[in-house]
Amino acid sequence: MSNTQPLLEVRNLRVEFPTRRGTLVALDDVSFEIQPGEVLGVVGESGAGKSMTGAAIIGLLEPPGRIAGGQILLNGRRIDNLPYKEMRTVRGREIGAIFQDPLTTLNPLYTVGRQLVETMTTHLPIGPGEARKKAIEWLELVGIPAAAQRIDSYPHEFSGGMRQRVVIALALCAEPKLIVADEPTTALDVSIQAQVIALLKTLAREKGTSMMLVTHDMGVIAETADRVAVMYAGRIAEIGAVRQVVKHPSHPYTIGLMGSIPPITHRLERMQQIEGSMPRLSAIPRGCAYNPRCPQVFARCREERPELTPAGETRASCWLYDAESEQQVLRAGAHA
Amino acid sequence: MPAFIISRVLQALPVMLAVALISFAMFAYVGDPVAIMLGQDYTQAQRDALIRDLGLDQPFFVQFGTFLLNAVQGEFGLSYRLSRPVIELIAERAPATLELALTAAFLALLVGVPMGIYTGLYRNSWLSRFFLTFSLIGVSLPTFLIGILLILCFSVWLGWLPSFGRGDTVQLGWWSTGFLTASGLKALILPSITLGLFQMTLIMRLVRAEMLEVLRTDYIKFARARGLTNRAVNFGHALKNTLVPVITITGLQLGAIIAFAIVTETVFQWPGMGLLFIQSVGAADIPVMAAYLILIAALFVTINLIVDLLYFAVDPRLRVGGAKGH
Amino acid sequence: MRRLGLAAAAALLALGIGAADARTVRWSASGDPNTMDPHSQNLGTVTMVLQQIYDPLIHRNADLTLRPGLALSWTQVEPNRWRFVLRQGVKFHEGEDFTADDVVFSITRALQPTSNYGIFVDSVDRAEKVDDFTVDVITKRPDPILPNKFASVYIMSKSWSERHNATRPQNTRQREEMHTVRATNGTGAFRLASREPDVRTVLRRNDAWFGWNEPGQTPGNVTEIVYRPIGSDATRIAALLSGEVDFVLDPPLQDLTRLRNAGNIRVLEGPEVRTIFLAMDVNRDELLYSDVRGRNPLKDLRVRQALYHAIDIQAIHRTTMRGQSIVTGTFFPPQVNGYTEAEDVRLPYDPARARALLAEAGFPNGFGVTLDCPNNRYINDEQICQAIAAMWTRVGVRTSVKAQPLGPFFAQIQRDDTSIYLLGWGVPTLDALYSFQSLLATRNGAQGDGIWNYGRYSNPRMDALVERMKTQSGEARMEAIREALRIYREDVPHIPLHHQMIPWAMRNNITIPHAANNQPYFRWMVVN
Amino acid sequence: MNAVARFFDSDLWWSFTRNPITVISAIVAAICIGGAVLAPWIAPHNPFDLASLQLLDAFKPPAWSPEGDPNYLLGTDDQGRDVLSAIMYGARVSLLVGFLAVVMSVVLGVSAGLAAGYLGGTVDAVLMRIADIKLTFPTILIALLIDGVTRAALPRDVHDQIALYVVIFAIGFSNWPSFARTVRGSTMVERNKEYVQAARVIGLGRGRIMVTHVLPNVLGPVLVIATLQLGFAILAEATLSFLGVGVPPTQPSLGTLIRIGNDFLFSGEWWITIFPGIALIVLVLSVNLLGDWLRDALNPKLR
Repeated sequence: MSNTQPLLEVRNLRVEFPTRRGTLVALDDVSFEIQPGEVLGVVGESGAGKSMTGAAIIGLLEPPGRIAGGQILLNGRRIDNLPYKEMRTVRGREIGAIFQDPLTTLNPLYTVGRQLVETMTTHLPIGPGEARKKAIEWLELVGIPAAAQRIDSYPHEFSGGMRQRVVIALALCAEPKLIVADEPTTALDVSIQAQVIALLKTLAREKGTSMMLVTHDMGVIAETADRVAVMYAGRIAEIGAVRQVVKHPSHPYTIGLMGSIPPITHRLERMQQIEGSMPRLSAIPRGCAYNPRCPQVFARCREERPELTPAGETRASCWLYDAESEQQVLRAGAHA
Repeated sequence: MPAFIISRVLQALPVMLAVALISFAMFAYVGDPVAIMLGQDYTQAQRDALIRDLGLDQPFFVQFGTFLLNAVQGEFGLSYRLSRPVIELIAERAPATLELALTAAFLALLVGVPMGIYTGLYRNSWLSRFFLTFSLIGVSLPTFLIGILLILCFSVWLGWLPSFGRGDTVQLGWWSTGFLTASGLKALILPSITLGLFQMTLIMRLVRAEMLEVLRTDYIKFARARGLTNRAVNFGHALKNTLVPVITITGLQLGAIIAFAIVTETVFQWPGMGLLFIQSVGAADIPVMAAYLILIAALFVTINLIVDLLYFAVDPRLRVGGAKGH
Repeated sequence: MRRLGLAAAAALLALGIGAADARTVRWSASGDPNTMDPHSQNLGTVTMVLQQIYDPLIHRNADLTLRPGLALSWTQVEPNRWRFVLRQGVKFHEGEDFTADDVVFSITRALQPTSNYGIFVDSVDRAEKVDDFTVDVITKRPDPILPNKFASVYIMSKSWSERHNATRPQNTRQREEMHTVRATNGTGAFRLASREPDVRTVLRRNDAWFGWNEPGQTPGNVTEIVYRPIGSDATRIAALLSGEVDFVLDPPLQDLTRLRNAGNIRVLEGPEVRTIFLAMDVNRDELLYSDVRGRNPLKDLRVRQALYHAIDIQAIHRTTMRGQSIVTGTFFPPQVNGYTEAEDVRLPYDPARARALLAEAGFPNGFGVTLDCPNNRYINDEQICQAIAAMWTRVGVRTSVKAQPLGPFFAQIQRDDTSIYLLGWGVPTLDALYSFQSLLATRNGAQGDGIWNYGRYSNPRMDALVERMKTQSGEARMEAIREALRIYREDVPHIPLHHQMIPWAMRNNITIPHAANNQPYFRWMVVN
Repeated sequence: MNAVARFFDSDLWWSFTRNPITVISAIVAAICIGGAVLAPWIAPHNPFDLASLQLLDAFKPPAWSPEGDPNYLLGTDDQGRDVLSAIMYGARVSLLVGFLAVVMSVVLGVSAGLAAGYLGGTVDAVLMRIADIKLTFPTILIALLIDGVTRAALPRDVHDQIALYVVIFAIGFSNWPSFARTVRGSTMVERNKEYVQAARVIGLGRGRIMVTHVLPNVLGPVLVIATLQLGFAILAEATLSFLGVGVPPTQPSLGTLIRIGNDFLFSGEWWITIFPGIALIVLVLSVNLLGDWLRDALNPKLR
């Protein structure tokens, strides 16, 4: 635990979707913080709630989803309950966002220059002329060749990797302190992924920007992140420093994930060795959500829901690390 | 750009040829023009002479070729019913229909687009629900009933607006316009509302659907994530993207408006091409019908071309596609 | 706007300028003339406009009696020769002097095969100029009613027609458009000021017209006539009610009550010289449109009588015609010379008798037949047919109505392609011959004989009587007409229904004499 | 769970019961359609039985007005026909035309769409070009044209006999491209999915793959378009009949009734035109409301 005030603090975040069959809990009791300059990786299978956590932070949950509990603090200021207009000044200016698919993230009808300029003039006290100069600088910074000419090109005139570089420029151009990057490389060619990640990492370091990097690519996390949060069925299963989580995972789910960590560029789906699949939000089992698949399941897991507790070098939400249940397990002789 | 236009024009040619063929077939084979022209009493010699006069003894393609050649020069012969050159009749009536159609289209766009944007942006406000209900009723009301009800209300009961005709017109060259006189403008109100209402609701629903579609896209989310103002997101980014399909449909709708003008013109006795067409149908006046068809087709093709060009102006993807040819 | 206009008019009055200088009447009917050529189309919609512009040699008063027109007098100087003495000092609208040459030219023009006015000159051999203001018309046979016919032959200017290459009536065959289709040059009370077909036709008063100060009828004060056709009944009535139109020639019957109750509208009722009847195919051995094979039930007098008995004409009169009809047992109205009240007797409405007659004729279960009917020619024509179909069906004659617009309807029946059809017959000559000759004479190729006899009724006695009507005059002729009427009643070649009434509707400030030929004589219209 | 139970458990049924306007419009549509289909059995009179028509009963106002006749709930027309019965029989014709026209559009459009989407290449290019051309011309004009040509080309009696089918064809023919487009799009997506590829691998014929695998997946959008098109088709028929070129007068549709009644609009006999007009609007409105709801309900993006 660091002593400085965290840049972002998420406390017991709960996101619900009201549907006709009752309320679905998409995120439940999610808590974590990001320190200034820190890169937090968030991993998990599709539907685990990674992207939704990001959306909740930038205040763009898709209706009818809504924050039903908990708090989000940016520099100690609550932002989860800000009115839309105030939140708008946070977005872009204080929290930048990068989306998954650069092909669809850019408005096809406007030049990249115009999109950069409008972002900067919205947030920064500069005029269009200066914004344009800075826009060219930003394009150069993200590695667009001949930026001065390309600034007047339309998105479809760029390749996928180049477009994602433009998106990165757009996310950073108003100099936010935090970037929420939602699977920034998933849609890109494998050969380009590494370049883009490297660019992100470099820029974040140079500008001192924190980053929440959502991905299901464990390799990317291992390369980039300082800490990592593993999500499962809307909750954080385990959180801790990357090295610890990778080398000494505590939660059975994480253990399953890390069972064999292949070299970078391999994706989570391919190395999925855990039997069964993640439950749907409408059918999350009682107790620990992972219990049907857990090789180390015991009675309590089916009854009570575990909280995040210190587990070795990391923190995990698993009854295995609860003092009380350790007794039970020992008694049951399951912990062999 | 010129390549694009040329390819579009080339694509339009078969359409025009097909329409011309239908018109010609109508002209040559439907309802025996010889019998119509000769009347009751005639000798075989008179009949043969007329067949020769009309060139009906020529091979099919020669006849069709002559027909096309004449059509290109605007020569469609004399109306059976009015014994006047068809092209002249149509030229007299075209301004009335075009002014009506343009006013109606303008009205439909002016009201329909904002209503569509509003209902797209504020899906759940009571005003949106009201607009939506209104639009459903609008789509469900047949044009002729709207016309009749408007006449009943505003002409007969209230006596505010004329129930028929164009009012006074001013001649500008060969174009007669009702835009320049008070009575002409007054006469335009009810028919253009009647004609425009259906299109207005259609456009409103279309804009709404497109708006919803666009608002769900990543680039709109990204624009919001960049912290742009609502105004910039909704009216800059979303609206411009919405406009692309709206332009197409609106273009097509303008064609529909001109066709639906037939109904409106019948109800309001509006002296346009539609009324001429219906009167010609009633009198089996084939030359007028054939010419109307060809001219309408030409009009539609032109509208389509304009729509394509507008597309070209709005959507940069097409510009590059056209220039680079991929 | 209108208020402004009134204010302006009031101001003019105050200044002592005669407001009578500008009296416009806005007039509407359902159809538009399809030509301005005075010898091309003999249609009511054409003559209602052209008779304002062109004068015939002989005019009619509103009660349809004859009065001098371009001719001051006419006499049958020989059996086959009529002499017309012409009016002097008359000028055409474009300034040409009116002379005998114009009369000879016009009669010759009406005789051309492309003219649709042949029925009015059917007996004419040729016209001869005697001097500048005397014309003789030589007929092929003695024609006592020539003046009646000549009230429909309009006089054009010879030099103007020649100048515009229009010496023959316009004909659709021509590929060149004729000048007379859109331009006029008459001598009449009004001149054509502008015309857009189907939209607007404007006539202006011809102050030089010779008839303004003639005795007989009170001259009118209309200076401008704006005619705008409105095809839709509802729209036309709406236009009258809302004050956009001053005069409607053909208000629908069902709207008369509403118009009368409107307060500012007057309905002028009057009979028309037109009789509505049903004619039957009494010629073929098997009907074209019936389920009876091998014989033609309509050839049996009893069947024709049965159909006659089955019609509840009073119900049609009250409901379908709303009282706007004169029930009749014959086929021309009292205004026509030759009308005989004693022969105007209907077979009574008696469905039981109808069934009995059908059984007697060998159709105890009736039969099926198609009734051909126009749907836009006569007043409530289709509705009449439908009502009759229901009445016939009730006595066993299962009737289906085939109603169509007048174009296809006439095209069909003129091919004799019908079993029973509804027809309305007007008599412009106001003489019985016109009806007998066209409707009942055997079609034999002679001009005018049986040309509208599509049931192919043929009775040698009738033909003989028609020949007598053509040439005889006086009591002998009346005798022939009366006998022919009796045969008509006994033979039942038609089932007569009623004489049409033709109400005109106008704003209260208008007076105009009602004319039974359905021609509005604007020269006698007064606008207050 | 059997099919019925599954239906009542489905999202579709749930969204249906939750929306009062939809329920009302469904009930209204059911009444309209039921009344029309069952007209020969439940209509109080048979307006086509000439023998039962009494001219003396003509122009009777609705039953609730002072001169009304309880025999004729909505009054009678100029021939003494019961307006209510005429509306029921008329709605029958209108619905028949609308329904068959839509069926024709669906068959044409779905076939064309499947062929274009699945076969691709030249077939696709040609079919879609035709659809483009067709979309250029408004329905009403195409229908007028087809009707006008057959009217002029065929003898009157023949035309009268087949007029109903000409109108159905005219309307059906002019509406198919919207189906073709949708189906083509869906087919192209489905074509590349694994199950279709798999079906191909196990050697199922192209036609069978399309019909058994692709078709079920495009039924949802087709159903939505069909419902909305039904409303348009009924309106198109009414418009044609109003212009006097629609169904023959021996089989009057609602449009024909309105045209006839229109003549009595100013004469005080308003019921002759107003009631068929209301019937037409109610019918089309309820069908459109259903179509609207169906579109929203079947379109997960909007939920």
